[in-house]
Amino acid sequence: MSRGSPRGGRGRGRGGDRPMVPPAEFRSYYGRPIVRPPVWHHDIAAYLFTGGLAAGSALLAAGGDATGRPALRRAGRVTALGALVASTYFLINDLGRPARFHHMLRVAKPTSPMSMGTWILSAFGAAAGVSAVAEAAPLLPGPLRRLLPPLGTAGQYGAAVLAPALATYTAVLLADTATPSWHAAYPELPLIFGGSALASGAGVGLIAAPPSEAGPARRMAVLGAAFELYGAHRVETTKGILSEPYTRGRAGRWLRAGRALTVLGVAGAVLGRRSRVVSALSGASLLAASLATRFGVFDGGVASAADPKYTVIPQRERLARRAEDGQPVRDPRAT
Amino acid sequence: MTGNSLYGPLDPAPDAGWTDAPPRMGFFTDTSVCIGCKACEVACKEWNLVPDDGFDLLGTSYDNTGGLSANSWRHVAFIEQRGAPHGDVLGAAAGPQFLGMPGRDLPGRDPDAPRTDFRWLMMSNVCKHCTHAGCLDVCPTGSLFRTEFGTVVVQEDICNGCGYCIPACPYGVIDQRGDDGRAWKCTLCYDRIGDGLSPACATACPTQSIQYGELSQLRERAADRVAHLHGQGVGEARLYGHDPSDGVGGDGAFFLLLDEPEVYGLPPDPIVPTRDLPAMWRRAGLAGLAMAAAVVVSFLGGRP
Amino acid sequence: MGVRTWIEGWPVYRQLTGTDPLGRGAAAQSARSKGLSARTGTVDSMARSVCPYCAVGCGQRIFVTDGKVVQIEGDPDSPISRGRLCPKGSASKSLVTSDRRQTRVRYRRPFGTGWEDLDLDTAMDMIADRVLQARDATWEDRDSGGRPLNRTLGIASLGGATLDNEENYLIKKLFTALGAIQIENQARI
Amino acid sequence: MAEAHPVGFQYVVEAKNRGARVIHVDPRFTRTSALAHTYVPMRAGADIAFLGGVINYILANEKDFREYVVAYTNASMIVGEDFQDTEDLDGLFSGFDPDLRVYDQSTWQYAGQGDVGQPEGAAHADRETASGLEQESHGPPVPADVPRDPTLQHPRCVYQILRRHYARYTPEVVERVCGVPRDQFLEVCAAWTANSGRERTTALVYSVGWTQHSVGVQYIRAGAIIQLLLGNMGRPGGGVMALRGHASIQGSTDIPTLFNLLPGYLPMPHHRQHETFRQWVDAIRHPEQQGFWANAEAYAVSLLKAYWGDAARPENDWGYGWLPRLTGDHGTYQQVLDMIDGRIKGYFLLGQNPAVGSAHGKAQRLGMANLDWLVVRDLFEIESATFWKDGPEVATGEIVPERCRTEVFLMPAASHAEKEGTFTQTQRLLQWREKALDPPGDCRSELWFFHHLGRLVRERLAGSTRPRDQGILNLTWPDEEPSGEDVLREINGFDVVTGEPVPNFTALKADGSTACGCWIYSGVFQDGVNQAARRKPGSEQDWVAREWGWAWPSDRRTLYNRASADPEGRPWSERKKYVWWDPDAGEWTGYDVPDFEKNKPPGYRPPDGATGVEAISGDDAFIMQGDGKGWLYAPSGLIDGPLPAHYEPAESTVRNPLYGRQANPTHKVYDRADSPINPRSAVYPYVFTTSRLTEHHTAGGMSRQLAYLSELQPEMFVEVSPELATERGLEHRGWAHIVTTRAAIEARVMVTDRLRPLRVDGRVVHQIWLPYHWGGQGLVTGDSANDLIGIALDPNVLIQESKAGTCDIRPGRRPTGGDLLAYVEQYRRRAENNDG
Repeated sequence: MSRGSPRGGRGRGRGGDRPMVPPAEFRSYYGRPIVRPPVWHHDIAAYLFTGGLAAGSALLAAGGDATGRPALRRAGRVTALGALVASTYFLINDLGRPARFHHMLRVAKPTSPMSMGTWILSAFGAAAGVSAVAEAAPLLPGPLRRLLPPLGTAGQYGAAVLAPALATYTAVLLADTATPSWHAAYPELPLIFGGSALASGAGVGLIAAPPSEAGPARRMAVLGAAFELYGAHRVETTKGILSEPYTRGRAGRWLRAGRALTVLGVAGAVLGRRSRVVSALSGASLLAASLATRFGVFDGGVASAADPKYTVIPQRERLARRAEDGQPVRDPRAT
Repeated sequence: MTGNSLYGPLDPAPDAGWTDAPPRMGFFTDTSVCIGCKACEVACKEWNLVPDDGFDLLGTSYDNTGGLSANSWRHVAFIEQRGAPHGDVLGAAAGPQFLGMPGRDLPGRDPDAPRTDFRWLMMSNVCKHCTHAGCLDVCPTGSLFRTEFGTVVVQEDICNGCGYCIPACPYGVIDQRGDDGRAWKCTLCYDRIGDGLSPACATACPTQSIQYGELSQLRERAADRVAHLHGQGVGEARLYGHDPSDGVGGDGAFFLLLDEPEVYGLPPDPIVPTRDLPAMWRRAGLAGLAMAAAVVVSFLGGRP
Repeated sequence: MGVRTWIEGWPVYRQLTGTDPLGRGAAAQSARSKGLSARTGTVDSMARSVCPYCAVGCGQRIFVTDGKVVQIEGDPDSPISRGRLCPKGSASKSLVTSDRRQTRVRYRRPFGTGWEDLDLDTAMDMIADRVLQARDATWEDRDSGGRPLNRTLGIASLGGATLDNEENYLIKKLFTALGAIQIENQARI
Repeated sequence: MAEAHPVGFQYVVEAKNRGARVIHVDPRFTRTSALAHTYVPMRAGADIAFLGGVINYILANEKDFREYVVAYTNASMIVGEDFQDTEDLDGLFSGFDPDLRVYDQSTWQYAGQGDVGQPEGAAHADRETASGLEQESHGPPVPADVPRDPTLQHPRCVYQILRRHYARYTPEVVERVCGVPRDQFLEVCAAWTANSGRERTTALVYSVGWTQHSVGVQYIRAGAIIQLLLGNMGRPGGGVMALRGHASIQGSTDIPTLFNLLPGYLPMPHHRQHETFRQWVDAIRHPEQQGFWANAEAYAVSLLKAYWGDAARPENDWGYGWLPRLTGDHGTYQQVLDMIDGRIKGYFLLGQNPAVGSAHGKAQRLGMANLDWLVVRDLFEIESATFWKDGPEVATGEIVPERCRTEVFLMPAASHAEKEGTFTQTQRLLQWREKALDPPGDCRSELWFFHHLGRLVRERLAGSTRPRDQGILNLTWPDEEPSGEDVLREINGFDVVTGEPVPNFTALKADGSTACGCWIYSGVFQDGVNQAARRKPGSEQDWVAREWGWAWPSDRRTLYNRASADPEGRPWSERKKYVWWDPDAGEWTGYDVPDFEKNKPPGYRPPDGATGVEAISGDDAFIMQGDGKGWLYAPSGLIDGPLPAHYEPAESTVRNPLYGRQANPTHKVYDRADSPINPRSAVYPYVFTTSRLTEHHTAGGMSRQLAYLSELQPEMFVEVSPELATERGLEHRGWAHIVTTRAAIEARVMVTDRLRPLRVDGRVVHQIWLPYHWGGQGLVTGDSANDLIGIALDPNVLIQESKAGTCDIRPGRRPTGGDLLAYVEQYRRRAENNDG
């Protein structure tokens, strides 16, 4: 039986001992967490955003280039590189031993989303880097000026091919943990993150491109937002008690803000298509929405790990279900 | 590598490429004889040169360690308990558990009514050295690796402190050391067992609550012990983490408990997150395809 | 190190070519890990000792390398402790190697407000002088009835339960010969 | 036991796994209770009532092991006609002197021995000199040849006296006095008796908190009576086992750094009782007494030869004249009060920390602040070395550094790893420690320190002709620093001509041909081999493991093991065989060294007039007792009575429900204003007791300095029941302070069900528990529980009552500075005026 706050702080009044009404009865060890909340700082939440932004931008660049929209291409390429650099910074900054960043390339582990992600990011980085540098070709001396554009194009398409992986592997990265609300959300998280990446890429397009080129960005915004909103709705409503952390506290505020900004951004993108200013604001709104969504998902997971009820109750329910189904309490299941 | 590489019963060392692996080694921690002396905590620190964990009176019975952490690789839990343990699967009607913060409303406050049902449970917790170890699976550097003994070890010369292992552990064991940045946990004294010695904690344990040995033998011994205790009327004795068909493929360090796992701070039904990894990758792939399709539609579709 | 060795040492290469394609075991082992061994196996000397805390008398093995205690653990040969130690006994290495240990003589002069340094030999001389002064100042030859007393009540001592028998023997012998009788230890407490 | 001796507890766990039943009786639920089958909470200080109840149960139900009791105890002995019991005198035995508050023990003697009474004043001198301690190795003197009634029917036989004495200790009385429910008490009695007899034995284990009572010796006597009645002494799996708390506290009692003893429990001479060598020796050996003590002259002469070598000659009584003399109580508490009074100039502290570890901490520190000089030898900068700069009295203004004259030498000591030598552990086993490395810096062993101190003193006195200096100048004291083994050889004893080690104490001579530093340790260097250094692995030996270390006396692992066989020398049962008579070989044999003359047959009966060893009968299993019997009733040797009787602790919250006498009538207090005792008053309504935590050691000098131990129990705390917390408004993890007439200390509150209120004599008694490990130095610091405790001493051994006291507890921190003194004073005044 949990009795609310496990440990009285110093100088707490009598009222502090009064148990809160627990949502469900469960037992725990002095209310201490069972799984450990991630030690990551918001660097990682920011990385989720910048990684998605890089992916969305790369797709934007490729689409723009392929359909003859140079502004989208340019903005996409530059943003992809910028977001990638930011991503790398966030990733390294969050390491306990930043000087050992290169150890990430020691192994290539399919069981580790972070290992896979590192390889994806590396390949993406190379491709996006080349394609962004190629934008500067006109400023460069002769041979480079001639050589770079085709390389840039190749890099651009290479990056675009990798972009969906870059955008969605982070969802697997979060889901492949014991953090209850992350793991429970694994079917939807990739869709949310993919959608969010598209929306943020679209946001870049809306900011950077003239209305004449911005049509695809608007459509990307609508589709991305649809993925994101649908996924988030599922996560917030179908995970039983594990949906709760996404609707409460800081995570709930982030996600609500993200939803509002998404709706605002999409509405602006669709309705304000003739105004460069409205479009740019809509783009900014979409970028902010993407950021808020990632922070919300991040915080929701952290909150679910910090309270043992999110570990104990679902596991107890699972055991009870198995017992009801007459299955052995442990069901061996091969992959 | 076999079909059960991610989930299900498995001998993990051969699966991890150890061709002539010795028998799998592990811990059996029998809490029915634990006296809560904490020799395991100290012996571990003396051998592994683990820093102290701070000087805080936690008020959680005699537990001032709090839990396993980067600086505590063994942790002795203390549970002061009145009322008989309940076997309910859900634990919904579990008996009152004294949390160290007595309210004013606990029953039986009448000094004329002797308390005969009081229990003080103690349990030395440790890394489980899972057959399917979430921490190991997700480690991006190969710092965490499966040893030839089937144990799971962080290589301090490799770890770059990415922190991914920490939320990946279904038991909340592995942790980052703040001033050091790297992840730390029990190594099952990899350096000692390689030389045929027992781990420091098991060596010190005065009552043999912590037993080290070949996992297969420990499992047999544990089963006998449970039967023995049941014969002595200790019906609440049960094993935890011994079953190779559980959610982590069985623990390399398993326990005999006298109450439900969550009472000791253990998850009642842990599952390695990686069990669902193939499904996750599939979902990610679908989402990626959806993204690509969305981009194609966006660029090739008509003007909205 | 040649490129070839470097490549072959690269775990990804070992994953691709060895028995551990998932990179979770043999392929990921570092050279340091491969070379690990128990430090008790490489010591200069090992002394067989007894725990200094309570009176159970658990056997200890004290491992020394380069003049430093590198490990103290239970002696499995002891029929008393069978190799086991409690938390205090397990902390013996910290006790012996603690940097909080006092390793220099400290001196506080009368009415002083802080410690001063003092040479060990000087301290011994000063203590010997003070013992004799106190003894002479308080010497009692006989009681009021003329019976011998042959003693001093000016000197007292407390301690012994943590010391060796041989030490207690010398302490009692010396103090008795000096006529000091107020010699006590924890057994009175 | 699990709490303070975890490694020893492995055997309890093992026994439990094999089916043994474990019962734990303690005021507080501990780690031991957690593993016991039955936990019995009881009121601190009521143990004799509980044990007396068990004795009554045994006798009333005739559950005693009769054959054993008749053969090996003094149950059948007939006591003199003048003896009167507490039953007759409302809590007093006959012979009480109300002025001196001691007994004339003459009337306690066996019948026909009345004239063997004590000289006048002897009992008082015995109390002052804690003579009870001498009996650690042997019983007090009684003559042999006592009238007996083997049918145990004689009204004055010990058995019947015991019956009458304990008849009032009924289960109802036990419940009333101890707060133990009747049913639970009877459950313990039934289990204890059912598990004793031919086939089974029960072990009684106490930690030495039992000694820390104003009736401490009688606690242990009561336990011993039960074990004798049930036939559990001298047998495997039986016994009364004292779990001592320091690595060589047994050794420091055997080779005593104690004021009243010389090595091997020989008494320090008393100026009146032992004026001459002959008086001294005869007082030890009692010429007509039976048993090994008859050879005491050999032990005494050999000690003097060890001390003074060639200078010890028959014509100077072996140097007896150089021995200093006692005139009364020179114990540690008397010393402290003398320090306060300025009578003591210099003080050595050798690995001991009285500022935290001794009762009445304030007196300890004020005493040290009034010395000329203080030498502290320790591993760390302990509280006893720093009282002058940061002790609690500095905070209250009672010690001002600039006005404190004590000169302090803090001499760093060598650790156990940095020196060789023997510890004697709690079962009398000597174990040799090898030296692992040299001590760092100025750190030195006590062996080094005292050798050189002696050398320096002798150099300064060289050539002196003053009589007072001859003892020290003639002392055998080598110029070179001796090794530990050199000293151990001297302790073992040797032939003064050949220098060969003696094989054991029976080889010691009274003619000056042998020297021996401690007769009971004789044999530790048998065959010139350091027997204490034997280390044959336990796994290669049987369960007695005789080839590991060396036990005194003569390597006997279980004392009085003759009792493991029946009077005819046959094992009581196959299951419990240990030592037995082999008629074919004509010798005692078994797993252990027989604690008996090897070739004396069970049927041997001494000739008339025999004395000494010859007088020991073939069935006198308790060979060191004057009559060869285990004493249910002690006709002499105890200051406070021949039988344990329940008295309340010196500080108690209840009236003694059993007798008109409230506390032990003979217990010792120092009647002075700075050594007060709480009156029974509503101002101090609660009982408190103290003990150890697994994670710390004594005064904390060896644990609060270490991070790995400090983190495990980082703060001083006080345990209270939820009921008391409610009554006093105490918050879990909040602060509280505890007050006695001597001090107020603060601690964090641990509210726990492990403490519970008891119903005693119709009202609720709340008990409080405190660990005593904290002080002002170290990684973790806190107030010292010993500051609360008063100086009320057991009369037999002068050990303080620190396991039962009265106090008040209040929420919040204590006052500081001068306010603290006023606060405690105000409590004292309220108690005096009794306006609780």
